[in-house]
Amino acid sequence: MSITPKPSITSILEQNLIMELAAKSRRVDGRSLTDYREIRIERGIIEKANGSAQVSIGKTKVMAGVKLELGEPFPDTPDEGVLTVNAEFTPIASPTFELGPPGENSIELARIVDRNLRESKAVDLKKLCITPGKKVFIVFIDINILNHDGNLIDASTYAALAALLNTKMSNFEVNDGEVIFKDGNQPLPMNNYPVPVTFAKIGRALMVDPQLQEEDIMSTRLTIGVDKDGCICAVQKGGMGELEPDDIRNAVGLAVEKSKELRTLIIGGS
Amino acid sequence: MSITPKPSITSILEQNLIMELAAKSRRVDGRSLTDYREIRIERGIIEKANGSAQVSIGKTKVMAGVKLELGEPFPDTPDEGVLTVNAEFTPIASPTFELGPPGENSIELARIVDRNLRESKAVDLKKLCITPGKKVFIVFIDINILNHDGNLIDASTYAALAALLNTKMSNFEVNDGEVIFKDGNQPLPMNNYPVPVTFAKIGRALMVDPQLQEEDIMSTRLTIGVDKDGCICAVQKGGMGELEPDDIRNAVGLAVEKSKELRTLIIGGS
Amino acid sequence: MSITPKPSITSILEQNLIMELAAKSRRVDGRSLTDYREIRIERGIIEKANGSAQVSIGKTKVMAGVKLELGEPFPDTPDEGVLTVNAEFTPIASPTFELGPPGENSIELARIVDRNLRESKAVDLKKLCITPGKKVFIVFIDINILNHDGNLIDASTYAALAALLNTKMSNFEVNDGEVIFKDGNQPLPMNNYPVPVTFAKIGRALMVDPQLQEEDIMSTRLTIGVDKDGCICAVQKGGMGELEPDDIRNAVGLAVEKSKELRTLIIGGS
Amino acid sequence: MIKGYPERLIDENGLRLDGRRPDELRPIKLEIGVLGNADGSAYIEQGKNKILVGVYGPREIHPKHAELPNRAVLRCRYRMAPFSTEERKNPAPSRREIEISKVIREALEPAVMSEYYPRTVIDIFIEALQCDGGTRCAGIVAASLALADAGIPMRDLVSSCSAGKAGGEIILDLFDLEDKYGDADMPVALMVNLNMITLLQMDGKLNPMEFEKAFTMAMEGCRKIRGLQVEALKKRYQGIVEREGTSEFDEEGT
Amino acid sequence: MIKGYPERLIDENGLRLDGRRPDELRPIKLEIGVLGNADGSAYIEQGKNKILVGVYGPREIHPKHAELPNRAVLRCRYRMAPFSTEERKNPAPSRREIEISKVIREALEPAVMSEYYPRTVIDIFIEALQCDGGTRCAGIVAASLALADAGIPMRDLVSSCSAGKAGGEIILDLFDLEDKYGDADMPVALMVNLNMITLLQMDGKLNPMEFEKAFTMAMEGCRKIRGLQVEALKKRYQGIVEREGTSEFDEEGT
Amino acid sequence: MIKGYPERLIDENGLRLDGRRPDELRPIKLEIGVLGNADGSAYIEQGKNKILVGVYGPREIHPKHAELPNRAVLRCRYRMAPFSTEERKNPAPSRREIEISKVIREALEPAVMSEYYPRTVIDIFIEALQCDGGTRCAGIVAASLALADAGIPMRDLVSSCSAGKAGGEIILDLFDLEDKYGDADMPVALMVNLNMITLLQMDGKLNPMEFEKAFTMAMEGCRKIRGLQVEALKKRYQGIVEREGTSEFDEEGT
Repeated sequence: MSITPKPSITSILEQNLIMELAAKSRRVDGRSLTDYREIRIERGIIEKANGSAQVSIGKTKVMAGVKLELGEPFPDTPDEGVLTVNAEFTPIASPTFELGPPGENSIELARIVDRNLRESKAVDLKKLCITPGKKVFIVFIDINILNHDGNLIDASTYAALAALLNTKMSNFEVNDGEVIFKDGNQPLPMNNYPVPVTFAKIGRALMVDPQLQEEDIMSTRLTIGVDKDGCICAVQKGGMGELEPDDIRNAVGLAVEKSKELRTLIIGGS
Repeated sequence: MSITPKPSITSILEQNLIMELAAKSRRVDGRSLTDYREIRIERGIIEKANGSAQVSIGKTKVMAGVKLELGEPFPDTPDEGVLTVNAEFTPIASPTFELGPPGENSIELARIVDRNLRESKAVDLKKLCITPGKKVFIVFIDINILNHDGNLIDASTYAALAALLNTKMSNFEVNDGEVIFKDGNQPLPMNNYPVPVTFAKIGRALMVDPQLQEEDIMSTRLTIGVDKDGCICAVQKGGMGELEPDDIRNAVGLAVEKSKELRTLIIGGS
Repeated sequence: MSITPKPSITSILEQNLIMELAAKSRRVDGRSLTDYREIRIERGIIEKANGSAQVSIGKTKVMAGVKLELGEPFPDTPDEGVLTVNAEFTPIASPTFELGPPGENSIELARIVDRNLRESKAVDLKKLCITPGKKVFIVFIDINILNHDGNLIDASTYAALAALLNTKMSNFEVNDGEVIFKDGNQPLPMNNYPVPVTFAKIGRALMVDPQLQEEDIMSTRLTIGVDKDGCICAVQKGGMGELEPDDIRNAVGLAVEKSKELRTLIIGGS
Repeated sequence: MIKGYPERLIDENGLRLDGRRPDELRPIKLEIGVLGNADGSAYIEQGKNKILVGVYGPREIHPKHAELPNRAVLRCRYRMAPFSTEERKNPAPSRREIEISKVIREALEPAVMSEYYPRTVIDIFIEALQCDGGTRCAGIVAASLALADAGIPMRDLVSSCSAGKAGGEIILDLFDLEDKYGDADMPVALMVNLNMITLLQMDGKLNPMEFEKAFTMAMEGCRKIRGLQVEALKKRYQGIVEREGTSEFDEEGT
Repeated sequence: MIKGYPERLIDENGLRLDGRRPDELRPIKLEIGVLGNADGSAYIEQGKNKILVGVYGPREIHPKHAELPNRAVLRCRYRMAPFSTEERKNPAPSRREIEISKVIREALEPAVMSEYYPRTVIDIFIEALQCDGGTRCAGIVAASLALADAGIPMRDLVSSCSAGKAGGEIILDLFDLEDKYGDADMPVALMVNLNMITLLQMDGKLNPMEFEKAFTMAMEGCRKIRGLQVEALKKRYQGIVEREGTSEFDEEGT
Repeated sequence: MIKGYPERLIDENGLRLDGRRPDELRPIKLEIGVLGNADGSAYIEQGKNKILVGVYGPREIHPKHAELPNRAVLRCRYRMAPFSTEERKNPAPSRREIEISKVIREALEPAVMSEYYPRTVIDIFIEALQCDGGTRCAGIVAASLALADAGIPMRDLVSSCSAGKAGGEIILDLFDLEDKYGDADMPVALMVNLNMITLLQMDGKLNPMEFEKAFTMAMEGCRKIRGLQVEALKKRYQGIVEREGTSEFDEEGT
């Protein structure tokens, strides 16, 4: 059951300010419409995970951890490992987050991250098969939102991608269907590096990387995921508003460009 | 936790009218006490199901779908297939249906349908065993209430029975415990055709096939399930009222008669 | 999510009385600070369980049942049976108990009982292993609170221990990994008999076995579990108050003494 | 640990596995006022069935919007203890328990004079500690007594018993094996003085003549059980009178 | 019982597995006012998709604190029947269903003039009885009609269709196998008269040129479907007028 | 991927697996004010433990009926991230997490001056990002700082540390392997200035003399940790003063 959310808690004064600035292609924190806030990435901070990364975009802070376990493949892809993404809006991250089982926002978030990774074939799942139909590696990606100041989709996907790039799996042999772990590690086999770029529409302006105040009053959100070949791999419109067809065309063009520098940053120190 | 339900939303005027008519053995829609509303059955409407049927009784509309899957038998019947009935009161069917996990009414409904089928041994479950104790066919019967205008028990059981009669299972061979599906279909092995007849008690009158307004003011509901041999296979009293012993005797006698014509109708076009 | 509970329903007059008495080391029912209420134990009352016991401490009444089933061991203890404790605050036991899944109080209770049994190695779990890593006995201990008049922790642990001592398991042979049950019974292999002693702090007094009125106004609860060797095996402080370090030292000393006579009583008629 | 299928349910002398005649009840023990906190309580043993019932109320209802303006709401929970059955029962409520809670509530509704207590709730909690067939009937019998013990006015006691068919015979008060391996089971609840049925269920296979015979036998069983219920109430009432008689001073007589 | 992987999705004549040309819609059947109780309802068949939509409201909202002071709340549930898919779907709501419920609600929000009905709720229930690809689009198409049937004012109809890529071709209105084994799927919803997009999702792999082509094709599909929607409304409206014309007496004209 | 059982927990030099002496704490790092949105926050690293605490409140409580007329309600959730442990932790709350949430709340209750804020709630959220033994103690230490950071008045800081027994020795501040393979673990929380215990748990096996030794050692650990807490607060306070000192104009001084 999806329900119309309660309206923004941003004050009317602030709302007007943001709207007026947007009409002049300007933003409250002085950024241009196509600027991201400062992005910082810390890798490998959780030693007990196979891989981990913490991504900050401005004051938004997201942690992703990767755990590998042995399990069964899906019946329709018996020769592939399994990728599973889970996101939790931890209540420390925002006064509006509520406890309880994942709501539609965290489910949507997890599924967008999942689609970016899955559709771009980021992880080489074929290489994670041990015994077709019986035993494969399961890649658990768990995303914890630690502080919410807008643009969770980009921050979460970057954190997930950085955590995958940081992931080490034990060397192993397969002996008669049993996995025997050996000394040493290898990186997770990766094929692609999808990078989403998220836009907010405020008034008639389309701006990247909305911060929380901007999200609170945007009419529409649009995320364009771009893979390493400059192809679109995942798109999601969100919010209760509408977009002109040309908004989408503009966003696609900009995302293809913007994703290049972002990808360098994310792969960067890996 | 079972709780006294909120009272009827039928207006007092209507209630009085129905009561007065009942005292004269008459009904609001002109039917006699022993008349069903028009019954229509459509079969095989869901191609992706192994079997399906939609049953209308007046404005009440119920869909049942049958899916077959392989699974494990119950420990106490290792050589029998498994029959499982699930009913959902979809919220489109009535302004009073609520979302969420099945409540006591839909659980009671599913269990009455289940008992009618199970106790009359309608499906020949022995023939659905592949490897005793290990592998059998599971027959999932899912019932969706699409519009609620009274007498869901009869409509649901008729839909379930019609869907079972409509069910096709792939031909198969068993080779070393593995099921190998082959070309062609066969019908589900059936032994019996249970048909429930549901009564409402209003004032001192006992009437079959109550419509919603009648259910809203009936004191008691009584369902008598009759199998193909004219034996009683399932009975359920519902509602917050009481019955005289002779009400039950009369209902049994009438149900045995009435079920014959209903059975012909349900098996009819199969 | 743990939340500050609603305050006591004990009347102010009664509260004052209990406080005043406590200041003089006295109690409402005339007991001394170190006296338990009358304890009664009935054993073997549930024939369908492998073991059972009902323990009354004053008006507090608790039933524990033990069921044995075959299942899989935990991965980190492949050669041991599994012990699992579940407690339900049945709503008949108190006007304040609510329906629904176990809350934090029943979970805490179950975990304290569990720790007393587990940490003292009460059940010889090694002897419950059939095939290491594959098949072991699972010991289910289910605790039903039937009437709540205070000190559920002690009553529940005594009931669980008495039920374990009452437990009979079928004789069996292991043949090629399969368990074959044979005539006759044997007792459950037991190593230890942990006995908790629970204290309430009211004012500056520390008293054993608080009844409900006393629990309602105690600032703090302290449970000291003592094993057959006079060693401490489990401790739990509860409640919203605090304790002086010497309260704890005094409680430990007293519990070591007190547990001896209680142990004799619980093992007693077994 | 599953017990084998019994060879036959009725022996050559017409006796049942537990030695009873076809129309014989299991031994029944009834106790009233067995719990300290509940407003009313009762305990029943019927064969191996052991069932405890507690009643709270009439009391305030939460959430408030569940109240009814012209009567008390009845809430009923039937629950099987995890150790009550041959195989351990998962503690989560099963579909079976949910349905039984409903039919028990509906069996008691016609008897309780709920119109005396508008905007309140009467809670009936039935804990099946050991189950051996016919627990919904035994639960109704004990719940009826617990309601009386709580001082809640009723139009009549509700008495309850099942009949059915096993080994070709119509029999009274089926126990677990007869229920599981027999041909039919029919739980009935009757307000004996009013001669009104408040519970009726059946599953199995009975031709109309067998149905009539079993139905009549079940009602006869209800009448016998009512006798035991009245006796238990008398005993309880006497007990209270005697105890009150011994109190030194009781001006208001409450 | 899993069907095999298709050898190729587009044949040598440029036709698809079900014989359609790349830019061809599946056969669509629309019916309005198909349910007795709902305030508005509609049914769509699109290929093998069979979807029923019921709308209730504007009506009072429970719990009360969920209301909004200046508009109606929209609630939307998309749900797949357990028998609607190749493998039986577990009745518990899946993450997929929860996400689709959200994007459908968001696709309808811009069209519904919810400001007319403050402090109420409009419930949109979408029951997918058989699923064969593109059910969220089909659900939006039918929901739009059900809202109209319920008399709820809208700024424009919402029309919806997917486009994508399979066998190297950009194609319209993917069915299940094309969705599963194809290269990309892009569901779009368009308010045609306003030329405003209210739903856009995509997964797969499209270069920017392919993206543009698919996006344009999807919008074209929406326009065709809008034609069918209008036709269905006319038919329904006519039907009502005719039926009302035949009523013997209708003073107030409601 | 399970690590093997360690051969011995104390080596011939009396040192522990991680090189510590029996009464030595792990390295501890404390940071205050690390989150943007929370009213107060703190972060602790203690060995490999990494725990983040956020405090919201005093604020309005929903549902309203949960409020208390004479004090603030405390709500506390302790939660382990799925990637925080050797084996992935299922995201659903475990019984362990529910119990720890309770004992942490009860350890903080005596310190918080909740009577200043009737009819409100103070929420304490503890996110264990990496767990290596003693997380409930570390969580209490950080929660205490986060409460201070939120400006909530306290009677005393709550300091917390565990002691226990492993390899025959009484040791301080057990890490995971010592907890798992050792003989006893005893988490303690102490309000040092008031000399009052607010948390005490123990499991394992200790004779009364060992118990006394471990208990005393744990309290000593609490005192050391209190020193670190005060230092962290000073650093934070200084930081704030300095930053405020540089602001150009701050008339109201808030």
